[in-house]
Amino acid sequence: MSGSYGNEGEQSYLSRKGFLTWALTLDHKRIGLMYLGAVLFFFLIGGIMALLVRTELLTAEGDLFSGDNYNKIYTLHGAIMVFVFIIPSVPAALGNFLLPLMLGAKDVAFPRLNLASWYIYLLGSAFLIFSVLAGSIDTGWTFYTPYSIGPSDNGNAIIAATLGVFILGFSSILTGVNFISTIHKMRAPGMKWMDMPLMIWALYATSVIQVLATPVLAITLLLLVFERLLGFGIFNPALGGDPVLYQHFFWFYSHPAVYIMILPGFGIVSELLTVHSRKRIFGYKAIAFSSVAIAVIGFLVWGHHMFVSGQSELSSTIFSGITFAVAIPTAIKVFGWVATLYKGSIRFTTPMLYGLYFIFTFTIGGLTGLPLATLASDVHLHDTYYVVAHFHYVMMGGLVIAFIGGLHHWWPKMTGRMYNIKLAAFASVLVFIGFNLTFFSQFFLGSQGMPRRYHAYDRVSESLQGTYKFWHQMSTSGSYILAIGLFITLGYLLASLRKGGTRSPHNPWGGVSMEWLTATPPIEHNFEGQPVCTHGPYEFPEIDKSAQDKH
Amino acid sequence: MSSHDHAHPEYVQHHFHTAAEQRAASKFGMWAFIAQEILFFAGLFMAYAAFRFFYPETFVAAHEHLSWKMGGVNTIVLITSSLTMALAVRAAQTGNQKQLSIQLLLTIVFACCFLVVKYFEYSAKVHHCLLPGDYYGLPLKDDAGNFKLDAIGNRIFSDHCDIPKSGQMDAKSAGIFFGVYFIMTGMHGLHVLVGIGLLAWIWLRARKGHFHPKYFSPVEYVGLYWHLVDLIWIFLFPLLYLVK
Amino acid sequence: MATPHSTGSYGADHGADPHGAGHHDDGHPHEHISPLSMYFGVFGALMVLTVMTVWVSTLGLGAVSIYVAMFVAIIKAYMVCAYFMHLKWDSPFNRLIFISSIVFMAIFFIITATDIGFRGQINPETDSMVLRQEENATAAEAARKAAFEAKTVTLARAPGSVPTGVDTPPVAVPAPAAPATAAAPATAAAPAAPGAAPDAPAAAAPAPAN
Amino acid sequence: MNFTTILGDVWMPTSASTVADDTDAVFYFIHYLSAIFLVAIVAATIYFALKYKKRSDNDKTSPIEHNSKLEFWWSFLPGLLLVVMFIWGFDIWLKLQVPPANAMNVRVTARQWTWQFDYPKDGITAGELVVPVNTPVKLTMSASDVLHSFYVPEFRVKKDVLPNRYSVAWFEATEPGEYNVFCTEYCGKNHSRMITRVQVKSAADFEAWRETGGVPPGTSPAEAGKIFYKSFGCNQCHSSDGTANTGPTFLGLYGSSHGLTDGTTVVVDDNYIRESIEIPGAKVVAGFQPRMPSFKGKIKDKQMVAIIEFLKTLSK
Repeated sequence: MSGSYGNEGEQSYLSRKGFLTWALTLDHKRIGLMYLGAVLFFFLIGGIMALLVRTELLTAEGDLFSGDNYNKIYTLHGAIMVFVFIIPSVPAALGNFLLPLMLGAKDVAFPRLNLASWYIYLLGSAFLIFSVLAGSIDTGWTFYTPYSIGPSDNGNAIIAATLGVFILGFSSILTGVNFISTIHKMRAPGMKWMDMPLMIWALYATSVIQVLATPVLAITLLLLVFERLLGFGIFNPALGGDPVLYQHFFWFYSHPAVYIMILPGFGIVSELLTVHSRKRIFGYKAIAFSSVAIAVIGFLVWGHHMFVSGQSELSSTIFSGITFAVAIPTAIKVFGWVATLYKGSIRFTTPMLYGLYFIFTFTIGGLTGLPLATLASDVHLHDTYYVVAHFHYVMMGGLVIAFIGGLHHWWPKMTGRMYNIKLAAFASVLVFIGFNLTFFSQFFLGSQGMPRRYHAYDRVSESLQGTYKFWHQMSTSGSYILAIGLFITLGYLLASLRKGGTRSPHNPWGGVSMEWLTATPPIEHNFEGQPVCTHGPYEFPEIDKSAQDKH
Repeated sequence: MSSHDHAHPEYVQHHFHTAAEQRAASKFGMWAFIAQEILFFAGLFMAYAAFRFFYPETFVAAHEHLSWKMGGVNTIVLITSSLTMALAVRAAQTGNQKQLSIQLLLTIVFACCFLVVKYFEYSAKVHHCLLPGDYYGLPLKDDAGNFKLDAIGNRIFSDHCDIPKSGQMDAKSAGIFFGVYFIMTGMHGLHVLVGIGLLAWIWLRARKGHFHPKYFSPVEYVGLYWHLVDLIWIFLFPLLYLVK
Repeated sequence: MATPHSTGSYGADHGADPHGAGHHDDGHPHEHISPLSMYFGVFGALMVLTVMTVWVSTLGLGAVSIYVAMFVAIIKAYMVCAYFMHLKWDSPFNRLIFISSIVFMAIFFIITATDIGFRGQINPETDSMVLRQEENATAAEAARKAAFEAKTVTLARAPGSVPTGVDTPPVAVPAPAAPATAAAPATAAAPAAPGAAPDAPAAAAPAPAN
Repeated sequence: MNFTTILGDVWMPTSASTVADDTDAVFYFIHYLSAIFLVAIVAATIYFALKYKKRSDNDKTSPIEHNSKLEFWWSFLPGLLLVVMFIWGFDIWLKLQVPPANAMNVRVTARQWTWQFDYPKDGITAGELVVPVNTPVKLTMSASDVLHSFYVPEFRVKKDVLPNRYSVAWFEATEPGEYNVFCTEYCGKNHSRMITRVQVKSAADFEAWRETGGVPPGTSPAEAGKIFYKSFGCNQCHSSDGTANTGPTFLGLYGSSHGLTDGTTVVVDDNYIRESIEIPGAKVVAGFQPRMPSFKGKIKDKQMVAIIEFLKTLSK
């Protein structure tokens, strides 16, 4: 990319001070940072809930909480993690910050809409928090009917929470609309589709899902609210409704939502592995198009959550068959990432470590999806800890590991500070070990038949109870290690912001995509003048161009 | 705000280079928004399809109590408003300020007509207690708030609720039909209401002369939204009012 | 992608607009302006089709009428989209995003229909309506039992088999002694729903039996 | 082939039904295959990471961008394996969907938070599922409130139980013994307590159980009451050791006096017990929800007497 875009004229986007300069900002970078603060806060809350859940399960008896309270805690864990942490984590927080920078644009297409999304997100979160104060929901994050519309001591909490998620959905939709338009129309001169960083491709696929799937969740939850308030009957079997129909409605969004959660992770990892091994990505087109393919196929497979639900046998068969099709683009990605390392020059920086962990944990997450897609074995594994372990390997081992890696990768860009590198590497090892201990144990629990959402397992017969107890204790100890690792991470990241924290060099990792062209941290309007894209996002100086000619 | 080497009219926001770029991006965004609207209504149409399949007899019997005349009038009103809206956009394109203002006003008037007819329709339903779910036939409740049941466990409807009391429709599935009816037309009506607000805003701006052949995007996008409202009604009308 | 590009024009989707959209000259959009006659022509056609929809509904075509009504509605929708919403002259990407919303809506409908329309293919008693109708018939205990064993009745969705009130017991078909024999006709009768086809993979399973 | 003997029982619990081994076979097939892929991917990652570790600032990296042949094959070949998994899994699953014609019928009712098993031919109602070994059993299930799910890990059988709809599951137990029946669809406060047992008995033992409605001949009334206490599922809500549950504990219940929800007090005697079993909603003990279903007509007079005798032993 041509020209120099140093820190000459304009000031860093962080330099203006005052509450209103943040609250009314139209700058995508500031909005991204505000999202980042919010999602990290909710990650903390959701994480504490997770630790409470794990602690309860140390013993077979339900001795720490009552059944009611346990149900509320795990529901809160799920709802917070899904709706206010994972879904906005990469698109709204990192994506908002990076998308225009990576495209060489001055801002997203609709900055005011972007700010509106942020406030809608806050409003939705406020509803969720209110639902906690109003008695808290105990329905599970899936709000399955008829339990969620039946008699409940927490009716108001359920209404508040569903409305909260409904509102959050619009935040997500508007962010998606904004990103799609930005990617289509605001790329820097010279940047063709195939010159976009893979992070952008991933965000593009994510946005498509956000726009096309989220509205169905919105209407579903609206119907649920009417169901509670007016007794509509659509999802209520006692009034002639169909609870399985609710599951179709719910998973039509919530399965693609899984890809809203993981696709950005793919994008981040593609960036991490290339930049820190100084090599072009292997199979750019395959990885880019597989993101879009996953997004589209992701719409066709929601019923694999319902193999034992009472849906028709024909449906189950179709859904199982299509589900396997998701494995192919996913495999293409994983193989591509591994091949990217081949003949590179690999730096074991913290972001790279997370990139490598991702390959391991996500591969396990992906492969354990296979027995769940297979009809016969899913019957045994459905709604057991095997599923819990599987989706935590995908969500936590996939997206969260990538998110933390991305945070370490772009932290210098966002804040201008460098964290303590040694501590970071140490913490990453703790996170890796803790994570695997926590969730690999749950595979054994699940295949042994331990159902999920159990508050106690003291009624289980002796023979299995011992097995369950052993694996639960392994899992719980792992979760503490994981928590320590994450707390250390939070500690050194915050410490780097203190006065006198280490300043980061302009381009610490030697990235060549457009976000590294501007100052660190970026200036208010991103670039001095208009940057022009003259090469692909992974054209590192280390690449042996002479070998290419012979190639 | 920014220093570009080319013309940057005030209606082009700072982060866009040209009016064409701004227009392409915003129009694309508008279409993406319309796409999500369609998926939003898809949920309602799905609910309709499912319960029509489960309870075909009730759906046929219940639709007899909807007035196809009122529905038909509203269809004509909405299509006409779509025409005036399209003409308004054309007037903006050609810079005909007077026509723009007139056509927008006409559109608002038709939109209000639609809501007035809707009001009469809804009051007729309320009058006959053709209400959703638990409110179908306004069943009697005891002091504790539970429904009173007759000897064979059915809800007892209020005296003035002639149609539910006649028992020609199964109460549960009729409750679902009217639930579907009210939420579909209600959501659509809500869109009409929002549309009136948007039209009024655009009309005020048009009167101030904000739009000209080089900049009329807001008129066009409100137009797209308004046509979408029409589009949805085109399907609602036969599904709810006509199909036997 | 390795080769440098520097085409220097702004925005993406270049050339997407058939009219060139003037990206390179004055930076202002050049729009397609349709003649007034087109708007009134489309409006007239929409009116005619509306009247037609109402007229067709009075013919009493039965099950066919919904298909006719939907067909007419689709034509009307096309006209609104193409002419009033100018999609005919719009950029292909805008058309694409609109079409994809329709496609995903269709996916939602069709796949959900493979559940709703094909329940109880292997075990007829698992059809959604069976237990509901049984429970609706609690008033007549004897008839209730007959209904449970004679699932043919409930599955066939014959008019009148749908509960119209508990006073009318469901039509009792003489209950076969062995439920296994009841299952065979039930499978045949199950796809009585519109559009249902009996040759689904699930239906190819061995004859259901209890 | 019994994989559990090879691997011990780390992954799967004991296999005790005819489909269990089939399910395990496809499960282990996928797992071994996945393990091979995982090891290969991780080995390649580690190998590349170490071999191509940064040596100096002058490192040159390969300009390779893609390799169409390689990309084709590593998409196509795993694709074939996926087809195998799908067909194999579908085949076994289809068996799980079609109960054999000669299966014994049991009617299952799930409610918050108990299981009830009815044997229509024998007029038996029980809280535990009792089945003969080597006989196919067909369960026709429905729920009376919210979603539940019937799951026996040792049989590899699971099916959601829905209100207002029947669902069907079947199994043929191959090993006599006692196994857990779990509810695996979240159903509220006591979801994790909605566990009962399935007892697989030899043909002779099952006949004896059926003849006597679950009590071996020569049992004392109090002992029989204890059996009924379990078999009718009273134990799923009423503990016998004083722990709190959905209903009042039976420990020390007989002869005690209780405050009711309507503010009055009642002394627990034979009549009150009988009334509570037949019309549970009539006099509800303060602090509890009226959750209990009526057992009128299901618990016969002699059984009622036995249960009362059993309650008396808990109050001594």
